[in-house]
Amino acid sequence: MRGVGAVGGFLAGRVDRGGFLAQRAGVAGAAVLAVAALIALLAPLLIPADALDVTRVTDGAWQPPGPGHWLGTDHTGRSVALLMAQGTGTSLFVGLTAAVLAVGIGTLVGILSGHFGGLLAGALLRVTDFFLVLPALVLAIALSTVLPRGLGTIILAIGLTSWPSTARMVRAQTLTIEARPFVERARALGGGHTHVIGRHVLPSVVPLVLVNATLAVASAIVAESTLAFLGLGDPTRISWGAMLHQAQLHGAVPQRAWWFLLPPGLAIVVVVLAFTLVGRALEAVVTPKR
Amino acid sequence: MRLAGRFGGAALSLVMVAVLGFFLFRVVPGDPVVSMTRGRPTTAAMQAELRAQFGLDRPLPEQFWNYFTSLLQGDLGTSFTFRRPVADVILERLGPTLLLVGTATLIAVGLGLWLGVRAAWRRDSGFDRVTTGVSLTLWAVPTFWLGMLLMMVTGDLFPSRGMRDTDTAPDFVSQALDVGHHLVLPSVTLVAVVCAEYMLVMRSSLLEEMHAPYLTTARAKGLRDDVVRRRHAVPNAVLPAITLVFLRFGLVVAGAITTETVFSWPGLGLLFYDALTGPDYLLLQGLLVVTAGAVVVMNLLADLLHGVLDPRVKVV
Amino acid sequence: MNPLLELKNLTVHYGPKCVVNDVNLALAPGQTLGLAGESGSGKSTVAMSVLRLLPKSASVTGEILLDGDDVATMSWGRLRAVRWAAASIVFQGAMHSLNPVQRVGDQIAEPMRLHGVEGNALDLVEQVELPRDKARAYPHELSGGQRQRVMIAMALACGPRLVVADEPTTALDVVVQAQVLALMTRLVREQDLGLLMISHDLSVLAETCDDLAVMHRGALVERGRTREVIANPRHPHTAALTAAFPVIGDPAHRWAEPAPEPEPLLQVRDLVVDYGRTRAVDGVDLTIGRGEIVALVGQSGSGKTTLARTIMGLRKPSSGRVIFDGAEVARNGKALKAFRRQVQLVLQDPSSALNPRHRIVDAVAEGLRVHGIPGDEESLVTAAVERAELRPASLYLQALPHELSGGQQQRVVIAGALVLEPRLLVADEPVASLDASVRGEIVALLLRLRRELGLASLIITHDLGLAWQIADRVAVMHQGKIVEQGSAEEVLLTPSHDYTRALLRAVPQV
Amino acid sequence: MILKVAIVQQIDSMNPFLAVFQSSTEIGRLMYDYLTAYTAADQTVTEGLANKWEPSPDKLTWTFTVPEGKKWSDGEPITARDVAFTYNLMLSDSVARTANGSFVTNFQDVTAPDDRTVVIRTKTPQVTMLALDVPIVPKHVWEKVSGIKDYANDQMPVVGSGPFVLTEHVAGQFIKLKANKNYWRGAAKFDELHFVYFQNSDAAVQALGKGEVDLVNRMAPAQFDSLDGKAGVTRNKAQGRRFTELMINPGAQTRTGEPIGDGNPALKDVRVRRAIAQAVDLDALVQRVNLGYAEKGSGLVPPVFGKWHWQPTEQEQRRFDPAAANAALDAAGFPRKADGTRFPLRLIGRAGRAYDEQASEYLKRSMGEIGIPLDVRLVSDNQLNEATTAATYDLAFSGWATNIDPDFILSLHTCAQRPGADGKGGTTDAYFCDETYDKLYAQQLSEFDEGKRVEIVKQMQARFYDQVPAVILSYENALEGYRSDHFATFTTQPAQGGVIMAQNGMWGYYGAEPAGRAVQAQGSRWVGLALGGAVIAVLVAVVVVMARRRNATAGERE
Repeated sequence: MRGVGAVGGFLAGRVDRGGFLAQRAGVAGAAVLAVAALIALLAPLLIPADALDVTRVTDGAWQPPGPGHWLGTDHTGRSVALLMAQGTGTSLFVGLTAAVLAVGIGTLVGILSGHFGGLLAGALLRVTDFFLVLPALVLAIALSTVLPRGLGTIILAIGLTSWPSTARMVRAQTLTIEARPFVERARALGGGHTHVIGRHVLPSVVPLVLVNATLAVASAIVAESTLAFLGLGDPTRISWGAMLHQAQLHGAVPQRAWWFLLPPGLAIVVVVLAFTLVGRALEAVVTPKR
Repeated sequence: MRLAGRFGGAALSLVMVAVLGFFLFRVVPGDPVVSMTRGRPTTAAMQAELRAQFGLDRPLPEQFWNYFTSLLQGDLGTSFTFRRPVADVILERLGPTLLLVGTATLIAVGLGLWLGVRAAWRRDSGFDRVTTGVSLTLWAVPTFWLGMLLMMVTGDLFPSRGMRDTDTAPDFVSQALDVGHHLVLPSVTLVAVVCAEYMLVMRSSLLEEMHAPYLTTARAKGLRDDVVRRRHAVPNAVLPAITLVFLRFGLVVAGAITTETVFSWPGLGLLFYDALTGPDYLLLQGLLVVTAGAVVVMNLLADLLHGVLDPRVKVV
Repeated sequence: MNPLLELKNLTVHYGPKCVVNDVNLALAPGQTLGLAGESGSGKSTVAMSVLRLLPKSASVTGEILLDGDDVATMSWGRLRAVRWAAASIVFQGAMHSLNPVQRVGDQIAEPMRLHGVEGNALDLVEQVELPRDKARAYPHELSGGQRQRVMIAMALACGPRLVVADEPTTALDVVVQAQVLALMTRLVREQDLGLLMISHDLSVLAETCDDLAVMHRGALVERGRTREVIANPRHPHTAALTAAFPVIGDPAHRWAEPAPEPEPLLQVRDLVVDYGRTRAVDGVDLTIGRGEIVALVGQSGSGKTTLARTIMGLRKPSSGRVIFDGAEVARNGKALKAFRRQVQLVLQDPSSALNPRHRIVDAVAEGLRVHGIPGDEESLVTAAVERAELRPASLYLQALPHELSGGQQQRVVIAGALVLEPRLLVADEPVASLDASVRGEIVALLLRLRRELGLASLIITHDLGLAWQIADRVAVMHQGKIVEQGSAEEVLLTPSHDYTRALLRAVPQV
Repeated sequence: MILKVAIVQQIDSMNPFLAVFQSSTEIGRLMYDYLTAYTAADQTVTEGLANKWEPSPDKLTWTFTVPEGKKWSDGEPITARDVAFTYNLMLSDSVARTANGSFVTNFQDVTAPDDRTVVIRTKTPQVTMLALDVPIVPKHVWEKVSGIKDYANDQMPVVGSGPFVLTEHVAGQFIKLKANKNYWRGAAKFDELHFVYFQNSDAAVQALGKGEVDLVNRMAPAQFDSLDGKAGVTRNKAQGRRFTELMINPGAQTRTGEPIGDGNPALKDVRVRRAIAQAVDLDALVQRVNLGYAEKGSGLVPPVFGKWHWQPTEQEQRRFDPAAANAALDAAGFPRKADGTRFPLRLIGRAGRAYDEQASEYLKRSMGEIGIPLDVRLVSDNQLNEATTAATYDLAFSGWATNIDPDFILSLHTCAQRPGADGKGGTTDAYFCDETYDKLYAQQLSEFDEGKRVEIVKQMQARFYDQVPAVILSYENALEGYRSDHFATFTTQPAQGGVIMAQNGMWGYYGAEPAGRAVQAQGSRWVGLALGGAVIAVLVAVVVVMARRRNATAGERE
């Protein structure tokens, strides 16, 4: 799993304000995501139930792109284009929920360990650092091997292994905020933990968390595809990663069935890139000017 | 004091790794002996015997104690699949992984840092836009897919699998050439993804330093622009970048698993995949402990290295 | 004689914004010129333009003649040869202007090697009165004063005829500042250097420079012999600048009215605070009377800020007591919260003391909300804001902090304190980060609040002038202990402790 | 000349006493002969190390003769003492029984009265005495081995009696064997045999296409199709030893009769099981899921073992008939409810196995048509094992590879194979327990007249078919491909429609004949190498040029 720190500037503590160009890329990314979301929402409504039922499809297997199925067919004769549309929902859903889970855990741990000192913070920091260095994918693989197979497991495996970078970032931001004189002023005014966290820390952490979540979705989608590729996905769902798994399982490469191999991978790249660009643009927007 | 703390922290992390490994793989419902003997003529008595042989018939706490004490002696248990000590199995697969990961990391670090420095120094130039764009795109590419794609595109130019051919002449040069030939695609795959990340890390790290006042000092002294960069900016910017490179070592491990799987590179990643399809829990556990342990140790090294490179950090 | 440096019609724009507007200035060899101005007046831009070190986004017109050569039109190669050899710069904030990962000796030697100048970095280190082995140190291993000395040594490395010093002592303590200034004065005199010194602090320039130029909003408004300019400022801005630096002992600068002997409001008894092994506050006794203004002065690191925090209950004392209004202050719970309503904090940097996301009305009302004070929030806030002299309040309430000037921000902070109707104000360097022209207004405001509301204040400052200006009583803190306290006149005019005398000696005299 | 074979499965061990995986035992067969062998042509028993055998009249004592002249690969003669040593090692050392222990459990003792004679006494008459698939190891090597458990058998070259000698093994990469010049049937017609490890059959198929390997098996139907018409490649569609079944939980019980698991009670009714079987369209599965590369399932023994294979007669045959199945379910007392369903069932299969993933879709639809909503769960191998062992399934996919002698596959369905009272120690396949079946099983075990035994075995299969604890779905074809430009012919077993790899013997490899003048397609490889070199050269040149350019222009840039 990729750390979101690289594409964002968080771990380096800096922010890359790309100016107009980055914003424009962000807008393009957002447009791509809007289209993807639309496809994801409409696909279940528009695709006839029979079209993706292997027992009912009538087209031949491994048909190259042509009239009727403009992205060709897979090993069972299903239309790759329809599979792609159907898979959009799963990939986005897993990416979003896993990212929300990861960022939620990360934010909680980050604020707690940043705000409170003492043993709790020490322990949380230790655990965070521990999970931060662990190869997240290895851990996610281990988790999805031992848990029952399914979408929930994938989400859990990704969510539980990719929170530490958020926690680190939120903790750093919490510490920065808490070192600010206005927090001291709030304390001097008599504000307690709830006041300081609720009025000062949380509001200034939220924008960064938002950015982080956007980038986390990107990395979660890649992670999902990797787990699915390794055969750890939910076999009853169509996702882009699962399609690539099928492509490999059924010999798309020796068949030279590029139409079954290219689209899911490209879709992943485009959507992940879109999330990344949106994340970077958001980052530039939310970061207060120096 | 601080040094002791570092080592203590690393030791604690290693213990946590061990505990994690055990519970993760013992939480599983499932009888490894059954999967081990599937499709073979077996009797109940033989199964019981195997169970005893692998110590699976004892209570969980006792299993953990045995596991932990033997772990301290470097004994990771016996692989269900290979009927051999896990440690041996892992050890013999270490070489190819080190070769692949080492080559890829060296190239990725060198290339990534170089590109990152150039892009940041000429920020918003064409070079910067192109490299950053390419890196962001590569960052979005699933490693395995890139591998499959490369394999499809290059066709017959490179071998599709493994580390060497079986019929290569035994002399060193032929063997080395053969290994190098096999190494091309896997390392290109791994480099592409890892390098992108390093480039982005280095770029933002240097951008961070770009407006540092000491660079103005250096310019005021009359230093040439590239000397300012080489002698002043990069030595400062590379420190956090190196730390991040080490911190992202997990990424390389993850990349190695998928890359080795796609190219049948006979290293730890492939072993991981094999253990996964078993699943061979003791082997998985051993691999988790070893890779996580390696990452922990790498981080300790990075810490120490940072202490040596950066005078501001006092290690001792 | 040709001037060493001559600026002709120098104008610098950043985009549409003009930061330096048609500046003409000449400096003869061996001459020392001080360039004064508030933040944003364009003085640093002038300094940087001398070696063409402005960022690319700056567009420069006019001539910058260094020894008759125009820096603005030189080839890069020629420019590099001129840099440091003809003129060098002592940058402000030496911590960041030195490469943190290179030994300072190497950094001093670097320009010498580059320009092929004979010499020895070690000798330079010695010249700036540092031990020779400090050459092997890294910047972070040196104190602020030592780093500044390194910067000076570096500036002298290639034997330039002109040294530009940009706020060379700003971050330094009074005592250290005096030492560094003395060093610079000595070296400039000994080596017959031209010196262009830039500072916001007139007293610093008065100490060092024969001539003085004053900048205001990018333009040069006054130029002349230092003494004359200070004695008879012709431009109102110069007048404001000179007025802002009170002269200790000058009754005109003493604004505090004599107050009757008050009864005690806050008493600190034998207070000890430890940071790990170091003892930051070491057995302090201090009393503040009702409506009394007490100044706590001392160098940085003397423990004065820690003392203030501990009084506020923001930090737990290791031992000792704080008694407020006859009752010991609780260390936690409701009682502490109630105490905090009575005692309010005003911080040094108003821009960071306000949450940039909170509107002024929220910032001021924060205390009301924390304490759940009943009543019409809006009218309470309006009253407090107007009391802090932001009138009419409606103009400011919906603004965000960055839309206000520094002085206005500080008033908002004060309003946020006033809204709770406190009885004691603890102000930590309340004017240190404000421009000279604003600082007088804030001082006046604090005094007016005392007069009108009977508000007592504990002013923490390194600035003896401020203490003279405002305080009824002065306490001098040194290494965690209060070494002397008494009425302002007693302490500042007839000091009894050596340390107080040293502090007073270090204050630059206009 | 080298024969390069792709293997996809792991090698677990080179120690024949420990090697369990099919791939390892197959290589074991090349290294060590068994006491007896099966012919390539029709899989009948033929000479192995022993060339004569004779049971005593009470069938309890078997005498095998090891003829003179056979040699180990190191030149030592092969004697009866080696055979006795091997069996006795397994009798005395439990670890040595790991892989092949089941063959010797019924042995009383094994002796070698002289160098030529082996005498085996069994506790009860054993019908499989000529199907002892136990590699015989050289006594002079193995008697020095102290612990079987830790012995990797990696003293290269490994002394053996088979047609090939193991010379190198690099874990996860390859295994190299050389032709055994001392092999008693004569040395193989080529020099070396290399097994190259592949991560998945996809990669293996690609390598075959490129000529990197010469022989690949276990192809998926699509991969097999992809090789159609490929120059230099010949495909071999063979009858396989495997079958795939759909298990129907018949109300699982332990050996002591306690119910176990949570199978749907409706399935205890044989009429329900029959109805389910009747609703499954086996032809469609073969056509759509196996892409035609399989035969429709019937009995427990696949048609490749023609003698033992059973086909239902016209009246026994259960034809695909959803209407009849619906009627049968109505009659059995499971009418459709208001929502049109009768009762729900779970179907469990293995995730990542293409067959399960696809066939479950078809079954979902078929069951839907008889009012049974299916909840399909595809899980990991281990979880599937767990579910089938604990009987926590209604329907489940399973599959077995069968041996020439049907005893083992038949034994799986006897009552005694069910787990003990604690739910452990079971090796049953489908929790079948049927008095008639068990009686027949005991009969065939002591029936030494092969004709009669075949009859009994067929009766058993008929009974199994009738009671349907599992529906045999299909016998999958073994899909293989080889470089016919490198190797002209391979020996298949059986001769007609047989397999090259995964035989009951070593004929496939041993009998391979190199093509006249094999041209190794090495050309492209050098192109790749040259290309790599060129890329590096260009890179170096670019770096040099840039460095120079920078030095030249740096003076005027900032």
